[in-house]
Amino acid sequence: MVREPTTVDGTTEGGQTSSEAPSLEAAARGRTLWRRFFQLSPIAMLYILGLVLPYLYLLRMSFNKYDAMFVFREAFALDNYAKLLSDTFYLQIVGETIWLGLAVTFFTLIVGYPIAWQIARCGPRMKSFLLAAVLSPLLINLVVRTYGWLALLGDNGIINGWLLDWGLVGTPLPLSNNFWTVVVGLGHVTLPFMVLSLVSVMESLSSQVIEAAESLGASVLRIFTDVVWPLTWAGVGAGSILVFCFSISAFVTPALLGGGHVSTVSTLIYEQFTFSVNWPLGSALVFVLLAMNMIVILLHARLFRQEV
Amino acid sequence: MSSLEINNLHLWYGAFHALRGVDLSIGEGDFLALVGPSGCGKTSLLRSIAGFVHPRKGSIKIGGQDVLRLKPRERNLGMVFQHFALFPHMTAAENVAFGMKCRAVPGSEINDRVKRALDMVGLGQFADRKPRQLSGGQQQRVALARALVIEPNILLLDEPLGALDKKLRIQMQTELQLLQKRLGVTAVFVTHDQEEAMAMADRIAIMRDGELEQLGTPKEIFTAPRTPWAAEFIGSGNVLKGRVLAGENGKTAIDLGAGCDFSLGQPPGTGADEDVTVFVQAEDIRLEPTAGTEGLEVISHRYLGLYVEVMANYRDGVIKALLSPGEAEGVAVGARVIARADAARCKVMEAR
Amino acid sequence: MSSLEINNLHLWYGAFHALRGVDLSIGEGDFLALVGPSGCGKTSLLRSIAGFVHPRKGSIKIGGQDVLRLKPRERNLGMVFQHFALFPHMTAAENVAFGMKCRAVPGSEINDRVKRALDMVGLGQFADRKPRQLSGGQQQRVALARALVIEPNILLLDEPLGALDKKLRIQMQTELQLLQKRLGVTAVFVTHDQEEAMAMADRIAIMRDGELEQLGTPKEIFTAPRTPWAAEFIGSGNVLKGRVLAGENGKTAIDLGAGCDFSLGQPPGTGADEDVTVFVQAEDIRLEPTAGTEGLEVISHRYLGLYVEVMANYRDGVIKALLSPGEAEGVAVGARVIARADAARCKVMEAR
Amino acid sequence: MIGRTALALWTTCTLIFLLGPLVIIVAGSFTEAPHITFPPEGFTLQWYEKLMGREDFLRSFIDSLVLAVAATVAATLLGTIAAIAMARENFVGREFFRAFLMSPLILPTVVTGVALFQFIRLLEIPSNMLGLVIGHTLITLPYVIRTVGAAIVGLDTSLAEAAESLGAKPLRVLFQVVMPAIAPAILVSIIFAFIVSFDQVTISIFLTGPDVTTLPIRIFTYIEFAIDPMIAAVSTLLIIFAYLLVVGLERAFGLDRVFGQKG
Amino acid sequence: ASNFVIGTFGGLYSEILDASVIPAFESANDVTVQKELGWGSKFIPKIIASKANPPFDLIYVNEDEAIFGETAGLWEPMDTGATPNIANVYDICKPPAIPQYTSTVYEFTCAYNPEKMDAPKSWADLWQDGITVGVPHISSTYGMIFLQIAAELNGGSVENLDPGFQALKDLPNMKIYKGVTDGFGKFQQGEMDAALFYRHRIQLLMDDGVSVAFTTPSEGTYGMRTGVQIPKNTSNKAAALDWANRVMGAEYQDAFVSNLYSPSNTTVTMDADLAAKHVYGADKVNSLRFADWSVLNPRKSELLEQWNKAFTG
Ligand SMILES: Nc1ncnc2c1ncn2[C@@H]1O[C@H](COP(=O)(O)OP(=O)(O)OP(=O)(O)O)[C@@H](O)[C@H]1O
Ligand SMILES: Nc1ncnc2c1ncn2[C@@H]1O[C@H](COP(=O)(O)OP(=O)(O)OP(=O)(O)O)[C@@H](O)[C@H]1O
Ligand SMILES: NCCCCNCCCN
Ligand SMILES: [Mg+2]
Ligand SMILES: [Mg+2]
Repeated sequence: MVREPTTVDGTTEGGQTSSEAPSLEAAARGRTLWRRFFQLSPIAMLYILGLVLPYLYLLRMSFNKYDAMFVFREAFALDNYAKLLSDTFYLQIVGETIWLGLAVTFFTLIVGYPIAWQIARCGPRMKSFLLAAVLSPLLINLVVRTYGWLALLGDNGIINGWLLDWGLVGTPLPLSNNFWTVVVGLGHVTLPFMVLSLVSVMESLSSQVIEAAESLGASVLRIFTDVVWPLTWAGVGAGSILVFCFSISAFVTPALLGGGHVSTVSTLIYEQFTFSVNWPLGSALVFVLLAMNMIVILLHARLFRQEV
Repeated sequence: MSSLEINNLHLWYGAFHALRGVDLSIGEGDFLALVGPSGCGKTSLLRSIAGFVHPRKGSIKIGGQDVLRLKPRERNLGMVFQHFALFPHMTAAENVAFGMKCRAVPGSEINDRVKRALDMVGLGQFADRKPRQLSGGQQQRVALARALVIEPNILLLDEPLGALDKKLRIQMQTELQLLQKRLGVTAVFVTHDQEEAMAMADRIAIMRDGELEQLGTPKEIFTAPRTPWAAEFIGSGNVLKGRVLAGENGKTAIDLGAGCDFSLGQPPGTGADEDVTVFVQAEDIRLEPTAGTEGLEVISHRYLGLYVEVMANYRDGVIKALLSPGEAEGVAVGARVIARADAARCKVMEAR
Repeated sequence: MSSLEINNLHLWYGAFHALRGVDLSIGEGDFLALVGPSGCGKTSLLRSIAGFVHPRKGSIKIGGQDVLRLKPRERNLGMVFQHFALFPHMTAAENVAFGMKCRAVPGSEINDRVKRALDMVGLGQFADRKPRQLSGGQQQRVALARALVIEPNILLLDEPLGALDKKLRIQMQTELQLLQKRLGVTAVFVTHDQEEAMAMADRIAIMRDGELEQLGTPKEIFTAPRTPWAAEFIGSGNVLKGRVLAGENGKTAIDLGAGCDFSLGQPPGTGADEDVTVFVQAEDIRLEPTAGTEGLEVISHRYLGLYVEVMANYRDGVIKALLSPGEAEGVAVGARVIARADAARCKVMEAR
Repeated sequence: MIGRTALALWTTCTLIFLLGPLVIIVAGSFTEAPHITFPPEGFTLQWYEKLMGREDFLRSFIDSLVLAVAATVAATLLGTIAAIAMARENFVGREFFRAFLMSPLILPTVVTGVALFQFIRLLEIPSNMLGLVIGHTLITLPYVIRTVGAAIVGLDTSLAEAAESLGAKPLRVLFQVVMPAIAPAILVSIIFAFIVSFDQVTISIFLTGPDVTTLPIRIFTYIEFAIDPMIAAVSTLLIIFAYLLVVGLERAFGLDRVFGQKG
Repeated sequence: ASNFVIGTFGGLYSEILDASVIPAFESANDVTVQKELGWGSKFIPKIIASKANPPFDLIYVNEDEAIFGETAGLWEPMDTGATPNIANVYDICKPPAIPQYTSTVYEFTCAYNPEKMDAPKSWADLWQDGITVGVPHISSTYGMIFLQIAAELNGGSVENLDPGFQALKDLPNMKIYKGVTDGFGKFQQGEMDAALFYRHRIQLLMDDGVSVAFTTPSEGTYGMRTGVQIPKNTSNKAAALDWANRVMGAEYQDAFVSNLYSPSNTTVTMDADLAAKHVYGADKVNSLRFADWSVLNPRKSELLEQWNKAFTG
């Protein structure tokens, strides 16, 4: 029924007048590209002005040398990069930062997916309530929010208080000041990003497709694994990149909830810029972070390639 | 494999009363065609049976068991959706395989059955295409294969062949019938193609405005529409308004107006001056040329392949006859004709 | 209002060659029906004309102007999509109004025209419904109204009436024709309903595997298929393989095998022992009962309303005849028959 | 049935998790003690009264509101257009460009703030507000691009085609067909952009100036050594604000209409 | 009236400025004061980023920042002639001891929970089992100071802080606190039993009835001075000097006394009750030790790295 195409690119087929020589299809593609170019130019402009040029200045800074006297000395040295790349400590922090980002991402995904589903499927009143509840952590100043966590999770905090009162534990559990406290604290603020990304995709999931699966005898679990999950994959992708990026660039929450034991590349950068005022090293760290994140984002793009 | 019994089914969409007391029963292994005008509730009925919408009143029994409380997946039915509802992220083969995976059919058997099902609908070489890479008709065939391959007890088919050309359609009809016979599955299918309904169905149900208008064998439906509306809907027939007259010699007849002479006697149970409706199929009408001006004027010829459909002005509407090309030549557009029909082929019904 | 000329159009989807050099030309105000098997490229052709896909080669001219470089909206055409593509967030009325808003038609006129268009498709009272609250056929009618109301130069209709019941369909056909006549719009429409194609089209184009198989008036297409394939696709006809024989008395004839006697003389341009294909429509075949066992065996009856379709075993396939119910009674299933046809009604073509 | 119950249970647990830390703050806003402690001591509205007298907090609230609205409008428009432009064609370097557009999210916002501040000084732009709007637009854009981008993947392309065939120009297609069809995602991205901007501390640290102090910066600099109950009161009001925002959106656009139109 | 932009602390500090300082200043100098709220760690990067055209006419700084700015050349040369109030300021609060116009003196005291332990006689007493010691994060003046104390206890010095790192690691139970708010909360909630902390904040906790007290260990305590500096190239130098002068004046410092900001001006008086809560009087002030920021400042980057390697990961 289907014949093999005589030629795939079509241009080598004989008998065509030369006026049609540049393939129409290619021309159409070219026009589209121009259109895309124009659509993307305002945003590109903003990025160039607001991000690229300022960061180029920082890039230049990252080749300067630190000088306690004058903040930095103009130079063109790779010292800062050499230091960062040769010292396993920094690589270890990079690794830990990524691990933190991943942990928070999985946390929000697991906690957030069911509630997103609930939001997508419930009535308008419940929807408003749940959305507001999900959003509310974001509206509280982060220092205040962190205080709330410490009050809950501290050695003498509310939860340990209950546990001790009920005799469930003899000594307070070390709920605060560790990596997992940071994960929970960051998960708390980033949950809205995951949930709402998922909701926005779930909302446009056609219920017919789910009906089709039901009619074919699919269990709830299978509808989830084989239909809903793959069709909300784009939402998982959007949510996870937002959560991941938010987590690895947060520095107040890790600093406070980590009890000083959790460092991320961002906390290092912040301290280098404001406390030790070592801008060359701080700038180099920025670009290490950038490189690392670009890799993560490109991997992410590969994992969540946009096709249905 | 199961009978289907529907009693006094009422469905509302918000304030809209979509099914208004549907009663329907289909025997085990029966093939029921559901026909009716657009928006009459066919899809709604199918979706009620499948369990996707929740009727407010009435009952649905499958194999004697009330299923209204069962989830769709517990009803063991296969459905072809009007808009296909293919899984967009799965290939054609994966779509077809899905239902078997749900039933934990072993992998090798799944592959076999998928291949056979896709071959059956002529899509063997499209197994790896995603739905959006398929044409409309190809998508519909994937939907059909997907519903059939699980060999359900009940098949609900919402215009399953609507996007197919005639040749393929007939091929698919044959396949469907073979399968249905082999499995003894009970099937309800919606179609707008009367030939299809006639050819495939054991029984035909005509729906109208959320109610069942008539249920019968194809022959019954075609030759003995129960109401003028059914007559009008199904046939390419003419539904004419007449009045019972006390004629000469004490005989009564039905007056159908000028130009229309069917020589109909008084139907039982009617009195003089009563309004009646006369149903006569277009192919049972003959148009005889007449010299005078009292006849009906022929206003159009429509070439339909086998036949010519000839319309003549009649009252404030038209009368329609299907003539052979030869006959049609005798009554060119503009000609004056008298319409005649055998009384035996006419059906007199109470007026609406 | 514009002619449409397509030359050597080639379209690829990735590595898949969907249109393989389509040539087609339609005069101003013509109504062209596009038919062909599922997946042959009808939608692809329409989408090329509309400008949604980009052919790699060839040209499309509307009113003499090459439009391949124009954007869809610059081509001033109306389209009904196979899957409707209604705007889900707009009501039926808003969907219909959309095109006029794009053309800056004044508000009051828009309201009028929307109302008229919706009334025309019988959806006056559904103006405020969202698409998902409409039945399949209702959605299709909204799509139709939306395309028609802007009174475009070219109308591209991809199975625009496929989801409608026969009655409504004929009504819509009439509306479409009236409108088309009034506006003089050039229309291309895809249909799987041959009657519809016959009834509405000035010309019919048959597509096959991305190519144009035949273009002609309905009558030409129906009575004189150019190729065996077209014959098989269009007709309810029989396509039989024969061989030219040197018969008795120096006369030649065509041998169609046992049980089939059409008394065909040697067609011009063929020699003895050459293979030919004979096309004969099912309604032109008569089945005569025969006593012996050398005839064909009747294997099925299919009641089609007007006719009975009778099939008889023939070689490794079947031969199909459309008989009147009376004739059909004479050849019950299991009976032996000889198939006959008037030589004049047969078309002899070169074998494939 | 089990699924439904489990889902409800999970939702409840998640709500407790979400609201737990907030309960402490809200409760703390009613305490009579000068610092918040849990459980609160006594009950008083004095901190709300005190807050009502704080003109600077009100001004900062308005500054933040103006800023958030401006950034949200800019980011939603630019981001939606960009997301749509990148959705279909596979142009060279698309993945790279996509990653580039995400970069404000992965760059430390403090540094972006410093860098942008430098640049703005260089251009001698006198208004800190402008710098803030640019900065906030930049950091909220990735949220818009990702959420809208995710929704576009699932969008039926034939809708835009239908609109084009009816003669719609690109802007009309965008505003009247594509955007409404992906309205849930756009609404979500508006919420994201607004809240990310409204709650933004780090980029604002360097971009705020004497003429504009956003609410988060006001709160941040107000806290000297302990979270005082007035800050708890501000936080409580902001939670109420979140709720009103969502309910307001619901009233204005009908979440139910915006969401779930494809049922 | 032209604008006069100051970078100042927020919260109560800024409220007091509004109430007691700005109106008089504005009318005396014919300027409109605009405040940008924050800390030296925010103002200084902004000044570095726009050296030629600084965004402030004057900023509030801590002593380490003042010294940093001095070496980095961020300040206008100090003009003691234009700021007569400097005469009444403790010597330790003015050049050459410190390159800033000082307003306030803080003390980092040894705070402890009397229910959990006896008053430490020496800083070394913090190294004992059964208590949790709060260690200030190094990214603060007092974090560096505590590190130095730990080093000195173990044979180190400002030049050799390694023993300090080791000592901090050797603490049986420790919790790092980051910032005053964090530390305050941790004391309040009983999360730490002893720590180096701002004396006046401990005073507040005591007033609130929290079980906490403070003491001066035998090695003594460190102090910290806060004041203002004038960025180079300011266009409002005269007004800036007037502000600097006021900052050192008794009138200004009086306004802050009730909130426990201890005066640098020797002429400020207060009653005995209040004085007991303050770093007050020449004896007290002169007993304070001060960190040598000219040594510590250049090592911040390196110390930060060493800290992170020691305590995180
Ligand atoms: N996006 C695509 N990618 C690859 N192949 C495609 C794509 N779209 C269509 N095709 C293939 O191109 C061929 C022509 O498709 P088209 O939709 O034009 O068929 P059609 O004639 O409209 O069929 P139908 O009557 O079933 O709608 C089909 O074989 C189809 O599988
Ligand atoms: N979700 C809904 N909300 C409101 N009304 C609806 C909804 N779905 C369908 N309807 C209405 O219910 C009636 C029956 O719809 P249904 O889809 O069952 O018709 P149908 O017989 O399948 O028609 P078609 O042949 O056109 O597909 C129609 O008038 C339709 O407008
Ligand atoms: N995160 C709150 C920081 C508070 C800083 N206060 C510094 C006080 C110096 N006197
Ligand atoms: Mg339907
Ligand atoms: Mg098609």
